[in-house]
Amino acid sequence: MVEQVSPLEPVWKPGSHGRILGGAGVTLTETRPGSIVQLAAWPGHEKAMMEAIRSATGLSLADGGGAGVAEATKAAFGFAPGKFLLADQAEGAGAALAGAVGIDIGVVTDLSHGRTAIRISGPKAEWVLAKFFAIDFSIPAFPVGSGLSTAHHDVFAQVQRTGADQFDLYVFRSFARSFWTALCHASEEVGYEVR
Amino acid sequence: MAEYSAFALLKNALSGNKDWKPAWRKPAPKPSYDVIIIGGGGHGLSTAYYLAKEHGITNVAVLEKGYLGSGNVGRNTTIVRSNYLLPDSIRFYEHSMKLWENLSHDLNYNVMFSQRGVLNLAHTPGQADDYIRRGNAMRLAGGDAEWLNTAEVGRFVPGLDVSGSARFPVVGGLLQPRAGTARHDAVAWGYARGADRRGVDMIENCEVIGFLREGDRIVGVQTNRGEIRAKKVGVAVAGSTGRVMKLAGIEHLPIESHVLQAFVSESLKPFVDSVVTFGAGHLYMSQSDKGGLVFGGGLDEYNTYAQRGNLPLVEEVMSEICAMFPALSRVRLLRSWGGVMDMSMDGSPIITKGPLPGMYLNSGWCYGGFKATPASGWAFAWTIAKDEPHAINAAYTLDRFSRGILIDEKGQGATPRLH
Amino acid sequence: MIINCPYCGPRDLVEFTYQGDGNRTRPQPASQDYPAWNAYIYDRLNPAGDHNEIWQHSGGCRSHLAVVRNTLTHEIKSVEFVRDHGHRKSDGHRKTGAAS
Amino acid sequence: MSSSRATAGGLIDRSKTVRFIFDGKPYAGLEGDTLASALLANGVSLMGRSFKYHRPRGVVTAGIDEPNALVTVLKGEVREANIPAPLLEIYDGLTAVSQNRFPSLGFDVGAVNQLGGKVISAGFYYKTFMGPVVGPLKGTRFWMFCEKFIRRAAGLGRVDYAPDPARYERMNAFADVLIVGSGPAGLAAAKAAADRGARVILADLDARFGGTAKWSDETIDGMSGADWADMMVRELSGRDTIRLLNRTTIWGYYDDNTIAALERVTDHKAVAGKGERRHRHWVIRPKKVVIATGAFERPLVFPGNDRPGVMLAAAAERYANEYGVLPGSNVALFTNNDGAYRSALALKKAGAEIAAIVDVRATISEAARALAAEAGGELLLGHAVTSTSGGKQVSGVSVQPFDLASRSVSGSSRSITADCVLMSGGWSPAIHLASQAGAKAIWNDELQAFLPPESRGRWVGAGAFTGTFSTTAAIAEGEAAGLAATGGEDTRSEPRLVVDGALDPRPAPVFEIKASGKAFVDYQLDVTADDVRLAHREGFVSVEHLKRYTTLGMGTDQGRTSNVPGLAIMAEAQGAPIPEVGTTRFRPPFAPVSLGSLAAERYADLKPERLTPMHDWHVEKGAIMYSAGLWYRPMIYGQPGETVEQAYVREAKAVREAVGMVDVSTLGKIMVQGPDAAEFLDRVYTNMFSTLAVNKARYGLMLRDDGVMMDDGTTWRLSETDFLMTTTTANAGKVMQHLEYFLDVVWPDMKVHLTSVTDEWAGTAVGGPKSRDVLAACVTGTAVDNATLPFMGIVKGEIAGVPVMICRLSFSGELAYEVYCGAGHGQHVWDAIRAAGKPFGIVPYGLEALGTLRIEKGHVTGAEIDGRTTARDLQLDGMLSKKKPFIGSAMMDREGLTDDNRIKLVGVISLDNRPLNGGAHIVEQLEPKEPNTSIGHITAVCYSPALGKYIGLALVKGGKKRHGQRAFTADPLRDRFGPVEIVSHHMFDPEGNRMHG
Repeated sequence: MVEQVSPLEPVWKPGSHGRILGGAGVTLTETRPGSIVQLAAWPGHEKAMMEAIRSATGLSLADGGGAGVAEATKAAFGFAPGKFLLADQAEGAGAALAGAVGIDIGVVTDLSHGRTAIRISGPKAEWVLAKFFAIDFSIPAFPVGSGLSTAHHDVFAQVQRTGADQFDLYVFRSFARSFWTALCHASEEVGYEVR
Repeated sequence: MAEYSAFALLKNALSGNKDWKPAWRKPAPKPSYDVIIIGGGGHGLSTAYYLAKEHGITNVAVLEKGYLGSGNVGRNTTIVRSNYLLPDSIRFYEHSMKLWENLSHDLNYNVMFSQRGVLNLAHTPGQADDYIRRGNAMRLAGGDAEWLNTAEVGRFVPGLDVSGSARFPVVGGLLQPRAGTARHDAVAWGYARGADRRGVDMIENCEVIGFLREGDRIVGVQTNRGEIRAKKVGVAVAGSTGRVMKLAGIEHLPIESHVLQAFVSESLKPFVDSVVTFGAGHLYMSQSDKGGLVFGGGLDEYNTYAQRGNLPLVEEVMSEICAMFPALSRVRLLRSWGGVMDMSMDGSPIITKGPLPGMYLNSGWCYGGFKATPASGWAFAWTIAKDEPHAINAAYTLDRFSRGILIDEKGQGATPRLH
Repeated sequence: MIINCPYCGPRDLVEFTYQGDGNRTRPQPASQDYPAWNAYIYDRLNPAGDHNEIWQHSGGCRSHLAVVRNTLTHEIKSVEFVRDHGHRKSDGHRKTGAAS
Repeated sequence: MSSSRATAGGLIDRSKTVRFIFDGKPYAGLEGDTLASALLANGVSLMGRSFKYHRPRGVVTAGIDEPNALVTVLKGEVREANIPAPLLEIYDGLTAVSQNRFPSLGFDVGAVNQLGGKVISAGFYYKTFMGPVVGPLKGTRFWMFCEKFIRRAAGLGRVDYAPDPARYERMNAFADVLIVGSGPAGLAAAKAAADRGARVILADLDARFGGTAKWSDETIDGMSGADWADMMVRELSGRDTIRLLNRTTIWGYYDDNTIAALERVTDHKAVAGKGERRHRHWVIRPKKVVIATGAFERPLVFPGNDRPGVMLAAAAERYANEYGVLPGSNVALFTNNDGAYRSALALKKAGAEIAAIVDVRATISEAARALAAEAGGELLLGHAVTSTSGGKQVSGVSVQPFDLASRSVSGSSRSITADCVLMSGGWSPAIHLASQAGAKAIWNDELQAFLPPESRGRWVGAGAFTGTFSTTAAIAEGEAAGLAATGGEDTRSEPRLVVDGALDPRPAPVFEIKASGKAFVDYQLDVTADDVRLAHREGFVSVEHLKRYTTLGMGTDQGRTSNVPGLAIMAEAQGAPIPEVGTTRFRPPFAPVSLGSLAAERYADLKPERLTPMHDWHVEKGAIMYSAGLWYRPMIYGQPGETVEQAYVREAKAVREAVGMVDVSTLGKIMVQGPDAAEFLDRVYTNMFSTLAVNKARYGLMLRDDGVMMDDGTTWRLSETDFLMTTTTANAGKVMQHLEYFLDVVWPDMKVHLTSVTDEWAGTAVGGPKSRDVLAACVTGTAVDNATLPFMGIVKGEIAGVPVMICRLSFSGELAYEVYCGAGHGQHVWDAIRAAGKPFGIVPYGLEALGTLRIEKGHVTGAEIDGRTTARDLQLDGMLSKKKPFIGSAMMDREGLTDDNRIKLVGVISLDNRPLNGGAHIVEQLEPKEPNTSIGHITAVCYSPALGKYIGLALVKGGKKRHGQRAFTADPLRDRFGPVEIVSHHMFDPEGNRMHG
């Protein structure tokens, strides 16, 4: 399969940048999942959708808004009523899910090309994200695994906490380069490493 | 009352300024008048002034809930222009512009109308064509408008980012040279003094709490200072139209009330001479004679009667002003305030007889109200005096919506927050 | 201003889009009741006080919310999903409906 | 000079010298100094000139309430104006200049204005400058002539046009409690809240926490106030639930406890750290706010009260105790309250002589008397200062017996020598934030001050802010507030008034001493007591009229020192109590805030850029990029020496004659999925979609509910339940919200989901007679012949190993296809199509050529769909289904929307072979050129290679009825006038044979 070209390529500068004082405050990476899939259940069929996700991917989602689960190579979370986002390093998850989700439960939309996945991690990850989003990123308010939809001005973003100090951001591909650049600027004062 | 002049200033200075008289009387309300105007803002006061001056109707009371000019006439960004696209708008605002040009003399009160020009920046060729279409419409209707290319814009407004590297490069600007700014409070005070000198009663701290009716007909008002009867009652309370009309039993109107914030920076030595508007967002800015930059942007975009704005809009406006003038980032915001706007369904005003017999309605100014002050009062006075609209406000009816004869300058349809 | 989205929790004003007066009733699509259409599109209640309005959480879950908010104090009394709110109005035009 | 550095004391670091420049002269200060304290230490008392009369002014305060000592800081090219010297921390190399003077601070020609004093009294502008009614200066001309000079004279600091190299940022924060102010009350509140495990943010606008504790003589728990504050801060700073923000001004209290704050991150540094932003704009959303903002001391209004060397008593105390600076060596105090006696003693202790203490009260508390005795100097009770002497530096005062009852002076006057005069007119609590939060301040007669309104439960007050002036009580109140804020309930209802056992916080109700000479109320804007009385005389009596007429309180100090005295003088003139004159409602910001901080990360980068997958290729190929909303699109791919017109004509020709390709990735794309998708589309489009077969596309029209055109585009049926809708680039977001609204609000029972997939697909349109050959050469897995891929048909296949979806549709009027693939493969497929197209002479084309092709065909876009036009106006009547209702169908027939005389779509052809202009109007006769009646306007123009003419689309009254008629284009703004022929908008291949071929 022909590999996807990243929208970040020209601005992708691996290495350390900004004010590094004994280690980078954050690390920025593009996780480039093979599959990014949106699932939308009809009202009343949310449970069935979660079951379908489990059967197709093995990821079992807890109930409740924003509930999610993150594993090494795949993750999923709810981001709107009856709607879920699934990311898998492997390609083809969309097809698998399309098989598992009947039209009576809901619909599957493949966004593997349409969203760019950016990971920010490190001791200052919360601090840097707080510059962009009016979201309380503290662990009690936003536990590991959970996800949400928010926006930084014109850039719509879905965010999942995939670790105590690690967040995966999904932004529209066309905005990814601008957003990445802004993320780098915001990280300068704490020092950042691009990997 | 004494004429104002340089001589009067000198004479009074010699007597230690002890002999100045009040700019307007503070009479108690009479039991009845020929005409009552509800609302002692710019439009209400100018209506009273022109009723007296143009139609000889002087047995008039202006009822103001608070102090004169406490509404939007004292809460705007003082811009006066007539750079409109649609024929109905051009006709009306051009008439207003002509009144502005002689207003200080007419009122014997310096309203400091300064024709320093209003420049609308365009940032794409498509937007340029749009603006030029508007400018051409103005010229063909006898108004004034010029097109400045990028270089000319740069010379006309130093400090403006006219570089090609700007996020939204300036491709040109539509200039209305006769447009400019005026001292907003002075407009209210000048009209009040002018009306007072012609015998009109300006009654402050007089809140209308109900309407007097005979059957359908409005025959006066109930106020916190008692009943006042009148042959005709004009309502000019933009910002509170919904509240006042409710007292007359009218619940629904093609109007939403929204708050518009305005801002002033600390006082600076002259930085910008004309009014400049940013086309890649929503921002207009000028500099007052006291040196403060006066500017504003869009609405907060939700219904409100509270004169308080919210933070996101403040941030939006400051982002745009810094994009337009990068040198202003170190200038500081000194004051902000909010005014409540009558946002109509097509972005244009309503000046009409009715909707009830004996009643006349002047409303829906969105944020075009200040520059309209003279013509609004002039046309409303005409409509009240003659019981029919003048040509300049004939289109500003209430039924134009149901008839689909819309005056939609922005092409946004029935979404008031976007006008 | 902060709106407590039933799905996302409390979020800043900046994430929401005002969608106007929630008191209006859209006539059935096939309706020829002109005044009703006119009222739906152009008439506003615009109260000074509690107001039923519709907001979209456009910068979040994109749900439409039925909000009761005071237009004098901006105090928000209640927030719920429009679709749970019975905001369906009198529009009987369902997929089974014969209106079309 | 009289002021100097005390031999000991202060929180400055006497071992660290800091060198700075003021008005070109080098000075040395100490670390911890502000510009004001350092200048005073150097014997400099003249720091500014007033706004109107250009009077010499010295520093009056030691903080944010400073009206006089405003300076401009120079950083290379960049100037920052109007900074209060008492807030400006000095650093090595700081360069500051004074303002509003010419040629120099010492000698300012603007001072002639003082001569005109009485003529340029309040409101004089309104009474003159109207000029002649007739003649060359009639209308507004005379005023505008005078105004030029007025504008030059007005204004404080100067800013230049040099862009600011600094950057700014925004920060969001959440907390259980935000504590505003770190004085004794604030620190106590923070400690109490923190001890309960709450998430706490403590903010103070000063560099150092502690508020009054830093400089008052009081000891707390047996230690100096400063030590106590440091101890409290140490205890707090350990914990990760606590955030301490110094140099941070809380300036905005917005709805639902949305709090705005400005942190000055690097202003005090000679060199900023890498990546450090100059200012940080905090948006804090605490559950509760503890307001402990203290109070501002008020000046007394008396003749000569603005002479350099006259300052507030507490300010002098602060200079002495916090900065180890003596504002004078021989000090006179003028007060109406006990508190100031402590200030006198502080100066005495610091080494100054107290010449006299002048008190308007005949009797004072024992505690005050004791302080006076300790301070030494003559105690003149029942006396008032009636004037000051000296030039640019006070040298003495005249005093006269004062009668409190009649508030008048009488008897013999005597003079007292002093090089520094302290004044105290009582205290005004800093209630600004509480007022912003939304309620009316409450006048308190005992304290002669406005106290905060009752809290609606969102905030709790503590300390001097509530009128509690005793430190002991303030600390107790702070603890209570900290508990209340974390406990959830507000323990206090009434603002508590603690009368200190020792000193009496109640001032005598005296604000002004009436005697001859200018007595200033508002120092910065030169508003005198007489101006206030003049306003009263002319009927400007309400507080708002007073402010607007005299400009009282409109300065950068926002009237902190002048508000209450001004009200008091107006109240006396009216013979009414102060609250009846009115109370000012405070609005954001509490203190001036930099525009850059509010632009934050958007400064220098207003909006993000939206880029298609092929963006870099376009740029690399030298395309002129055109910003369309947030997108960038190629306008032309110019070749060396080509004009724009030559370029697009070449590109358009290539499409008509061979084949061209264009990036259409920016088109809005929305997946419409679900069992009810087809019917949903029937409702939102004016035409039918339920009848559309799978793997077929159809052009659709969308109206707004009011019957006006909204958008158009093609929608592709990919399966029974999946549709891919395309919208115009400009309207993508609007259409999405429109559809979501109807699904969520109007038809919630419909089973349809919408997803924006604009970014999922890269789109390449391939058009021209050779387009089929090009696809045949690169598409695998499907045929593309007419049978397999008929007009409006859709096939799936591969190009260069990448899955693609191809729809045969045409915007250009040629045989054409749109090839969609995953965005990440966009460039790959684009390259493959180009390679396959080479033998056929494929040419990439931009928006200009795209426009040309569509204009020739009469297709409409944004320029015609302008939010006012109807489908009928655009000659699309045929698209309006009569079989079903759709959004807009009910309202589109209103008389105003169906009037024959509306402007309708036509084509126009230039008859003088000169280019037409978009935005030009159409008129029936050319003479007179203007004014003239417009019958419409031109929306889009091009040179048509196919027709060999300059053509355009236009909206003209009557539309079709004018086909074949001659008219004129009128473009006064670009001076382009000329004959045109009005024709059908279908100017090229009206039968559409080419695209069906």
